[in-house]
Amino acid sequence: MIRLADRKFEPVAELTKFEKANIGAGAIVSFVGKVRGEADGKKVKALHLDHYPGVTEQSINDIAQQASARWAIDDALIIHRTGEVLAGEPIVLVCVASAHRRPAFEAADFLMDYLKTEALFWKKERLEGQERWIEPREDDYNDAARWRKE
Amino acid sequence: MIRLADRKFEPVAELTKFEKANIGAGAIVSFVGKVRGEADGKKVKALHLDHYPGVTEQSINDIAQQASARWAIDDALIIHRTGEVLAGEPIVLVCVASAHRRPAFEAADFLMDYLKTEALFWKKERLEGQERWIEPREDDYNDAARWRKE
Amino acid sequence: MARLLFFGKLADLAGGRSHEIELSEDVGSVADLIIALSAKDAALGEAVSHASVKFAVNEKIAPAATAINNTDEIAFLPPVSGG
Amino acid sequence: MARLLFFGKLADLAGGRSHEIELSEDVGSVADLIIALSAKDAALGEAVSHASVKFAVNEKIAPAATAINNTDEIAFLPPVSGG
Repeated sequence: MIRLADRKFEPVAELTKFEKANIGAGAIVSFVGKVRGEADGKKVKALHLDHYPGVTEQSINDIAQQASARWAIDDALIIHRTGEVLAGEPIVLVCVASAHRRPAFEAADFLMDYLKTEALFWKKERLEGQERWIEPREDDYNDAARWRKE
Repeated sequence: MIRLADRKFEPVAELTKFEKANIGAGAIVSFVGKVRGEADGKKVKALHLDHYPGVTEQSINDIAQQASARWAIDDALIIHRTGEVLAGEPIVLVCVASAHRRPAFEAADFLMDYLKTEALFWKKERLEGQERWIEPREDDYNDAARWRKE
Repeated sequence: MARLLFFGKLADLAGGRSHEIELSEDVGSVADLIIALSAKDAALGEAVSHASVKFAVNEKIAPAATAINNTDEIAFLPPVSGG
Repeated sequence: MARLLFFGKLADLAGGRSHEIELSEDVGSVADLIIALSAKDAALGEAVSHASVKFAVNEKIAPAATAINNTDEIAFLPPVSGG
């Protein structure tokens, strides 16, 4: 399941539901990404997440389909914030259920790499008295490229 | 933190506490492993986990130390069952908190591979009218070997 | 009227997300539209001309050569950054 | 008395986790102990002789050449399988 959340959500509550829906799975991997309060030594107040309604969901759906085609997973949940996300708040949750641990780990890792570099989001960092649009770092592109090498 | 649990535990409740203790972390990865109700087409009733009190904890501690030395992680939690674990019950929980996602994913993946192949546990599978001791599969050894290649 | 949508830093540059404009007869593709935008606003024109910018026509990612007309929604997408 | 501990499938073979035994004078190492065990119980002896079995002396993993005496705890550890 894919959901864009325009306000704060509770990752652990979502994971609880996901686990209940996948009671027979042998392995569940979750990833929670939160807005860090600091970047390059500067205090971060919030991130603003711009998106393209309808099309952003489709881009995430494409990524989830790729994961399902590539790994033997039972289920995946992706929740991604939009709008204003304060420092300390969750920005993304990825959960993957599978019979075994390796597909669960790999699919979750892949989903995060692709959400960073392929999903239609644009991220503005609000610092003290300053704001700036952020693009993925070189590392993020390299991480995503790992999945194309094989 | 490392804990052996001799009765059923609640992974999500533990993750909730872990998240609260690591409120500033940008990335939290969790892994929950559960006893699958089926193996090789046979119904599994339970796993029995034998361990060496004191020494098993030390073996897990060694693994956690390796992870901390290798990745920039803020915190790690490992909970592992001992004794009789019924089908559907959680057997292991690994949580890793870090500033960034890659060390969190890699450390959690490493911890699971090493818990499978290096921690002092012995696992007996209780099937319908039969029981058998289980050793790691070839895949498990190969997974663990990935971390030595680099 | 065509509807132009700008996202991320391009929305800041364009002075807002959405702009309704009448495409003139010589604007038959996204590439033509970029030339037309550049003539009106050099900074925006340069920004949308950057190789990293992608386009969507009627909610589908599309190359610059894609034909457009006055009923279309054309979106300008700078490099994404989710997660 | 030395204390022998058997884990996993070895506990089943040895008929229990813990066995207190008096080491005879010619048993000076874990390797000697394995020979002594084999003389009493061929199946158990063969099982603990397998290359995959590790040993711990007083809660530390130790090679077969490790010296032991009648105050030690000697553990026999077949291949582990956690998680």
